[in-house]
Amino acid sequence: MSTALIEPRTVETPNYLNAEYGWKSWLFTKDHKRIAILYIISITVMFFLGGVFAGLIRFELLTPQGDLVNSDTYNKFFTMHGVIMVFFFLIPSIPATLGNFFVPMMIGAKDLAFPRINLLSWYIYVVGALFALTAVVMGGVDTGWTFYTPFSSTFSNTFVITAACGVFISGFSSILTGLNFIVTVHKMRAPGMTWGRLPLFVWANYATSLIQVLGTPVVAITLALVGLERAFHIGIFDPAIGGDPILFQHMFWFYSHPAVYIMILPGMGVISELVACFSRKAVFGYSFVAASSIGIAVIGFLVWGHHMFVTGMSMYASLYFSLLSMLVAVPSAIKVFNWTATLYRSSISYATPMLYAFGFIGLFTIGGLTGLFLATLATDVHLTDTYFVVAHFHYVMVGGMVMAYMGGMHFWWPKMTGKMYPEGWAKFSALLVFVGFNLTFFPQFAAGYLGQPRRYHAYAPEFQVYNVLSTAGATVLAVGYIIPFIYFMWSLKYGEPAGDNPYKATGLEWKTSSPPPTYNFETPPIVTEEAYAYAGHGAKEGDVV
Amino acid sequence: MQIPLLPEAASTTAPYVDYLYWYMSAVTVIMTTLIFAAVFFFAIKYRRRSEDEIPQPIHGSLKLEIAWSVIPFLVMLTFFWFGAQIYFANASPPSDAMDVYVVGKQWMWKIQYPEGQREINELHVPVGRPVKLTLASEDVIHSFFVPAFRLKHDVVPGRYDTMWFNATKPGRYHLFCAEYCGTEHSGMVGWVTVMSEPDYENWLANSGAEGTMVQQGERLFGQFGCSSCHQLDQQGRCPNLRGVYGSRVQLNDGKTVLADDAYIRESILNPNAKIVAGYKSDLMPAFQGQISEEGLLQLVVYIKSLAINKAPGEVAAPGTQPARERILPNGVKK
Amino acid sequence: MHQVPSVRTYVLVWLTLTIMTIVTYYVSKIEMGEWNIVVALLIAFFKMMLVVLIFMNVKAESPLTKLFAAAGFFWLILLLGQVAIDYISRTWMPEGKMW
Amino acid sequence: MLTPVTAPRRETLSDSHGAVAEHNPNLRHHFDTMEQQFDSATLGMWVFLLTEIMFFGGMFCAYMIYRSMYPAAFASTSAHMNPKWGAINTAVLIVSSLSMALAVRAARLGQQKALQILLLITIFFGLAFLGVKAVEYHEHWVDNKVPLIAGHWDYSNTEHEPNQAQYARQAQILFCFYFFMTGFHAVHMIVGVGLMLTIFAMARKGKFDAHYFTPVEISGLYWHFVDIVWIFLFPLLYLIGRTKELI
Repeated sequence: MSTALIEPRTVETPNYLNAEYGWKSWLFTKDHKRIAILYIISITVMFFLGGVFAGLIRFELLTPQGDLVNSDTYNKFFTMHGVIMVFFFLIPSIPATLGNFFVPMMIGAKDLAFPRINLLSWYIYVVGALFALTAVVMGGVDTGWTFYTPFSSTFSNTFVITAACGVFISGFSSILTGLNFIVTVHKMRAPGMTWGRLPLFVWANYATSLIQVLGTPVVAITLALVGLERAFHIGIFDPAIGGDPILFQHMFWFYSHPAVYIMILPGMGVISELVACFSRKAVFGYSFVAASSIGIAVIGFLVWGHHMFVTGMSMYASLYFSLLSMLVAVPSAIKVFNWTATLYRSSISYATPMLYAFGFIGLFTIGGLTGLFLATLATDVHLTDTYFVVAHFHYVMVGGMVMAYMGGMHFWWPKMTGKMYPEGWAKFSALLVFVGFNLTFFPQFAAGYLGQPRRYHAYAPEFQVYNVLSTAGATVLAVGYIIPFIYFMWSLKYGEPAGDNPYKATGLEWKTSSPPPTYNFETPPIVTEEAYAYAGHGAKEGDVV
Repeated sequence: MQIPLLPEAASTTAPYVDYLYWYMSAVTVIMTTLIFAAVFFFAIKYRRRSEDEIPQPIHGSLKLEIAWSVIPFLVMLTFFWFGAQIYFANASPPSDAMDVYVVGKQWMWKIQYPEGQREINELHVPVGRPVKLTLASEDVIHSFFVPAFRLKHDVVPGRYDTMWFNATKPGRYHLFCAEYCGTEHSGMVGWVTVMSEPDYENWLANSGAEGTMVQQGERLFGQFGCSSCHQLDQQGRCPNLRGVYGSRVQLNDGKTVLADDAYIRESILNPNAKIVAGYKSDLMPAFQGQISEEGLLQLVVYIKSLAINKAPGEVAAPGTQPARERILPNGVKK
Repeated sequence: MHQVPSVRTYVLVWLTLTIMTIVTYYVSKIEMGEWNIVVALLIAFFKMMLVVLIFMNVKAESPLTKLFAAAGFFWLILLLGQVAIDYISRTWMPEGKMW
Repeated sequence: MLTPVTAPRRETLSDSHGAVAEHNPNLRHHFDTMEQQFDSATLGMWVFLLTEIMFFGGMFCAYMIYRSMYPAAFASTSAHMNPKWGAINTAVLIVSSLSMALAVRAARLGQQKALQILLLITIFFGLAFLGVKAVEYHEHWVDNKVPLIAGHWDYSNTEHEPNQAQYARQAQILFCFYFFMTGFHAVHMIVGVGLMLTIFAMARKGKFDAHYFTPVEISGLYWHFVDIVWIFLFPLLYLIGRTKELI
């Protein structure tokens, strides 16, 4: 990908891609846009690797007997799938790529506040990923991505320390990205870019950054303690000397529940941009959507206990966490309703990014509502650790987050590369993703309520019908992901020149050339209007809000 | 082919969980349909008809925002309320529940009955009688999951967990380990057989048992040399254990502790952790790593049986637990 | 752009910190039961506030810096407090009723 | 590679913002003013300290739980810590914090000589702290109170501690905490000393003046933070159960 990008072609206006050539100009770049491209390449690699593991899992589960691979191998498959997808794809996905590229542009800055730290965070990510890949190559990890003690600390015979190191290290990449965004949004906004004018994508990334900065260190120290416990054969979670494995779960989920919001919030930000652009209308209830991002970030820290209702945690703690988990659904609901309301009396285009946005709204609604089953005490007792949970979080992570990522990639591809993707193929693959996704994961809700536990290599025969459907869907889904990869590559060379603003979108990133120049703007922008002022400069300040 | 939708509902809890599930599913379907319908309707009605079309901006509505925050939250509170009711109803077993002891071990369930029967990956229970499971783990975290009962509880090493159910329908139901526990996690499955009362009595009678759990515990009590110090009729070098279970024990640091299953377990594994007032540390060897969880449970059951004023070894009637009132206060040291 | 505290202020703070260290050392020998830890943590908290406000000069910093400094402790309390909820109430046995 | 030389185009940018177009070679290309750059760096350091709070916070959380679960065991193990060393180290760190604060002050006032001397004092006390820590670790090693290393753990009853064996298991948890917490703290101290050496080298080269002292300022914040962590570690690890003879 990078080689294609750096090839000199026709005479172009100076931009960040043709400013310098050669691998050094990429590996030592401090341009946030180039770093974003580096991130896109690396997370794409990780995504397809994680996807391969997903495919292997699905093919194993085609039959109930567990006859494709043995159980150890299967356990490593789902662990590596989880570790790679969560820590090396979903967490960095939107913030480190689209966020890295567009947050500075959207606020009218020349770069992030700390360009060198930005590059450093990419290197840290790569080192972390290399650790994870080393664990894969050496023979894999079989603890599940949750690393529950005492299995991970004492009983597993696999490369837990290597994998935990990878997660620990990549955590710092995530922290540094968050740190950079927070400072950038506070200190680097262009004149006139008040908080009330920030695009909602920036708000969402800001909220995400708060979680990254406040949550990640806790999981880092927790995994460090597990690693130390394994290395020294003694530690603080070992029940044999009075340690409490449930404490590990508290500390793990203190981060890992909010981490879900690290994954979904930037996706919500993308959807706000898409909905506004392709309906040519300011997002309904801007301040509520913005505030709900911050709300999710804060309340997200108060609900982790709903992962632990059956662990023997105190009943009253369960009560507390269940109640607050209901609360966190409110800001998510606000967003969905506001996006839908934005469509009212608007001018809707069916461009590919908008199709992904439609898909997101629907699938995220399902994902969010099924989350309530897992926040409610009695139903969670039955459903936790079954395929219902698997279906639920894939609806949020894949149906939500990956849909948003794909939508965002299509939306900003012309800006990033100066080329259009082929619209027909793009629409077709958006449809494939939607259909394939639902076929893959909807049956899992049923299998879950029926009682199929997750992380099972072999399962009772009555669950087979759902698993066959699911595997069939996964095949469609895989095709739906490979097609965009191909046509994106193709468009780099053969795509139509995009022009500066192919969608007639508002937002500072569209006011500069495509691809943008090295310091983003020829003249520094001065902001005089609200975000999404599609009706022109005369747009009044919020009527009600 | 028949496509199953719901697992059997075979416990008193199951129908309630199902009602709640259907209620929540209905809300989910309604909400999702509304959102999908609105999106589709708007997408078609307000599709872009010309490239220069600029719709009038609508900035928002405070009333709407409040409505769609508060109303869903109230609906969610009903979920919370019903869910919590069922959850708390399942919190503590009724006092007449019969005891069954379960040990999770990589990768099997070991089950023992107070009457002494032992099984692996099979649990037999009578219909219509509350059953209390005491769960222990030999190694990692497991989770005892019976979909037909809609119940599950993690089995955490280093402690006793309990769960209880009341089966309503005879039959054979899946037993799964729901918490990932290593290589053969998916092989850690078994069956719960719910039988009518006479069938169950019949099964009990015909399943060989080397004595009741109390007797097995008593045997271990001798084997490990416990009885040489813990004498039951007079005060030996160590505390007399008669009547200890269920009482509050005075410790040497001035605190008291309730002598429950967990306390007895800890005192066997790590006798120095909580020392009875008037005794020295290091009198008793630590049995950490020397007794299996099953053996521990037998010892606990044996010591429990000593709480009731009966000769040691006599079978406690199934389901009778030492009622707290019958224990002498501070029955440790006389 | 920022006011610079005098050397005198810094030395006074240092003196207070050192005295508090001596105090906490000796006060830990006085039997106060559960209050020992409370007093020790109060002294530590007081010392921390001195370092944060004067040495780190948060007193003279912008509200934004103050907000971020406070947020750190707020989130720490979220972590400690909510984990504590579980451990404090773990032995409370509900008798089949919610309240 | 990024060149710190400001391109002409960017100069006009700063001007158009009406900012002070004082040409400072330390102004990075993407900032408009020195003030913006300084504020960003300070805010960045504070955000980093947030993550540090949560990093140590995870350990404090686990500590809190275990201490409340096993108070007597913690009191017993604390008897093997030497509060004198702990107190001395606290004092050492406080002195280093003072010299650091004064160093930042000197940097702000542009007093280069004073800055260098104060940095050296800070480094000296930082190293003194690590030295004392090493002595303590050595004492624990000799005393066989290192559960992390096989063969270096002995918690049986002694003449001095006739009843400690009862806590042998849970004592390992506290000692794990002790080594992990002080170990992570020591790592932060080592990083801090390295940071100070870098700042000192920069000061020697005359990188700072009254308009540019951002690195001094933000390293100072880091140093004080590490000090604060120790202010809490000291009572939590050393000052438990000193009031009575252990039972």
